[in-house]
Amino acid sequence: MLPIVLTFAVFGLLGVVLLFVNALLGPKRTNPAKETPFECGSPPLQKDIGPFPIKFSLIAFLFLLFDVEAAFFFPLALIVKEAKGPALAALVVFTAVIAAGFAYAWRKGAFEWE
Amino acid sequence: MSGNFVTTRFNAALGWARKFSLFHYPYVTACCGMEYMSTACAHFDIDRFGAGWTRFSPRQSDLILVVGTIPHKLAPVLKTVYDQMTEPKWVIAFGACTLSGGIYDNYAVVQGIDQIIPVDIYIPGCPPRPEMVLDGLLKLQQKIQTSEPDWRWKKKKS
Amino acid sequence: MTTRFEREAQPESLLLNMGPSHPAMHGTIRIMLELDGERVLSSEVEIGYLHRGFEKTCENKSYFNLLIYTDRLNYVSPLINNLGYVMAVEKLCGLVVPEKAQIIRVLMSELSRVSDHLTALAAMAMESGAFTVFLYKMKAREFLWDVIEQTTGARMTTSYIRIGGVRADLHADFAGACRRAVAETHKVLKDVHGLLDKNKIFLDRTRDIAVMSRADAVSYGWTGPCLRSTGIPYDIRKARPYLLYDRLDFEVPVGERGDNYDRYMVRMKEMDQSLRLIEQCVGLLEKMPAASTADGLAPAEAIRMARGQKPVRPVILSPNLEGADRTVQPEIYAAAPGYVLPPKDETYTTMEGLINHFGYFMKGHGIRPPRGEVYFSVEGGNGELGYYIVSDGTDRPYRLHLRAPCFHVVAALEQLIRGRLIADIIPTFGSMNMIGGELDR
Amino acid sequence: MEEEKILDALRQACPDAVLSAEVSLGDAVAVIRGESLTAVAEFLRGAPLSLTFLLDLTCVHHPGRVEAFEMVYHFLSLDTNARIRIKAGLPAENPEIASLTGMWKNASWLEREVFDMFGVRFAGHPDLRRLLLYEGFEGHPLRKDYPLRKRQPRIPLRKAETK
Repeated sequence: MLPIVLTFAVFGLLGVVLLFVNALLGPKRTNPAKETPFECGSPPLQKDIGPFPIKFSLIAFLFLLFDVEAAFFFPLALIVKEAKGPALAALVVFTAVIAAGFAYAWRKGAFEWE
Repeated sequence: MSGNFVTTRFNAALGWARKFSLFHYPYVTACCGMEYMSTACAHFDIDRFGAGWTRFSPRQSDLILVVGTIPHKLAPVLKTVYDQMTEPKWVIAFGACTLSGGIYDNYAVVQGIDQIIPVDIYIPGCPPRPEMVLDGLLKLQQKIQTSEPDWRWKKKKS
Repeated sequence: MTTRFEREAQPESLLLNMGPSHPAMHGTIRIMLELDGERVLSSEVEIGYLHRGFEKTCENKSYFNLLIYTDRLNYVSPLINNLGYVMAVEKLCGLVVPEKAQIIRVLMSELSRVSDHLTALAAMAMESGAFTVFLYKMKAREFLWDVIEQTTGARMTTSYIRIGGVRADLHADFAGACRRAVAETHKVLKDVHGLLDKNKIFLDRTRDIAVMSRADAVSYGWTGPCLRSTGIPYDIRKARPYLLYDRLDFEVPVGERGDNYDRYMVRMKEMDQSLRLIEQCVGLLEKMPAASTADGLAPAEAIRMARGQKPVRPVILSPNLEGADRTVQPEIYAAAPGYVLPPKDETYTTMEGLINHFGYFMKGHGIRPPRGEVYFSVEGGNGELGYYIVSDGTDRPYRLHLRAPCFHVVAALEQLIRGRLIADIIPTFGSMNMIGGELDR
Repeated sequence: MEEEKILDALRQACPDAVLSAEVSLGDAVAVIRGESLTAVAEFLRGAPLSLTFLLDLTCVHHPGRVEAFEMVYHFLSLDTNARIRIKAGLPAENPEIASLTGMWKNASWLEREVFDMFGVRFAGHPDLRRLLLYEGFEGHPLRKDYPLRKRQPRIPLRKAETK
């Protein structure tokens, strides 16, 4: 059990340290230009950016859903050959649910950009 | 006295870390850009010195490579991009036009970008050969290593 | 002063800058976009961010000195700019250049044209995501620049083609070096054809996007690869042949739909034609009798001998040196004392040579073409590169205007990107091969 | 030669507009009156000559002459490969000429550049503003009376101190 705890501790600590070492070491010098948004060096044309069209958030949700599930498929792919009985059932149900969601989204036209 | 030894070792380590992980912002405008392409590509490969990572946003770059002529119309843009860069930041003036306006001594061109932003390393040449550019980069790395790196905690102390 | 663009923008659309300092904008163009989500409703292109006062500076420089400014116009194919300017002045003065100098000029401008198209397509491919193509093409360009450097002394800003001829003779193994470079470039072109021609991503981003109709292309004054991509086979090297383009055989590749893909494909095919031209020129050069160097000691040998005793035979100058010696010079320079530097050994041994040499560079004396005006154009990397020179008899041009081909091509950008997505701006702008130095002069 | 034919056709078509027309160094050159530019351009674009390509448009400043600004137009025909240079003189004070943006699309930028560099106004141009220089710039640099090194910086320049 110890090696697992050790690795989690070391890498967890490393992650946190690396996150904050920049804030600790970097010299803090600001100026008015640094506060304005970066627009390729020219003065921003619009002070307040208005609301974004909804289709951007739709694409973000779809990506979030299907990308995370794709990540789950990798371990499943390893055991698909020797999966029998309940493992196979879980695998099939998992895939079916995702496929149903995907088909529904496709038919509703969520993937069309216009 | 031991405090002194710790800080010098720490400064050396900090300088070493900063000099070999330079993210550069290629502020390319004119003919030197062609020579910058040769320097950044496979033949002369700027990546061998740790500075190969090209970032096109001042928010993620520590070194701005001002490459090519800077006319007066472009001066405020260069000033804005320089101001928006994260600290600590360095500037390399690449090519004769950035040093002194080069062959364009007329109404349109800024006679040297040190009239706009403070410059660390000047690379002469019109355009400078890729080897000269790499030499300039080495000089900047040496400057980063030897100069006194300023970090926030130290300022509060002194 | 609010621009037309800001006045006409609807309130609810997003205004965004694709500003001068942007990786795909080659650093010198600002596009103010009016967006509805990703779609571009209207835009305004603002240029002039690399205006370096070329035309005003040329009015204060002598004909000889302003050659260096012509290198830095279209800095991707500098030798073609030299050629355009020099031939305009020669047309004004009525100079005729010897045969060998003409061959070298065609050879050098074709090498420069291939490196122009290589850089243009490398930038276009990298900006649409194909970074490997960028590295391959930059490797190919290094081979070509090696050949150019061995001959002219500089990789890019060469000022090699002078008024009346060429600066230096070719070195001994030029043919071999040229053939090796051409072979390497052919290999890289084959790789890039394989990478991009049928690449689904590249096709989706460039096929039928930013289509330019022939009528619009003519109305915008498009010339060069962009005009030929719409199907009009207009090429100055065929329409008004100069140098020996009428004697060399090459085709003019033509696209059919005038979209980004055709602009890419026309430039790729044009590179093959230019490489063919280079091989023909190298063949012509080999048939010419070798440069008859006078018998004498080579410079290095003379120095070694000089340590021992006085040099016994005259020392010959290495052909690459300024002006070359009396025997090689007539092949690469026209015999026009007023307009051409005297050969080096004449300058150091005879009084007239010294006076000629001195007068050539003195303020107010140098090259003084007759009063009058001339317009001469060559086929540059982006199209018709024309020089309009008004001379008032002094040694400085009264007015020098450059007809910049990519000025007219970029003028159509606003129309091409209206109604398209933001991502389409990048390949469209890349396929135009906008060069800041030539656009803003 | 064919340059002669083009010039003769032009002389017949608009006799009062053409002041002089001759072949210089192999190029057909015609000097016309500033007011009749649109008519001449219409004729050149028309059927017989079909010079449908506006190759270039620029201006030359002769401070000494009565007609201080001389506009220079180059036209090209893609099918007959013929070229012609049209020159039109303009007075020194507020030079003004008809704009060709109605007939050619690239005239818009070309004319904006000539306005920027010389101060020649173009009647009928939809959006006549500076093209290459910036708003705060006073004067027109390509005029002969504008000094070469008179710079007008857009932001205050700092004293360059060695860092």
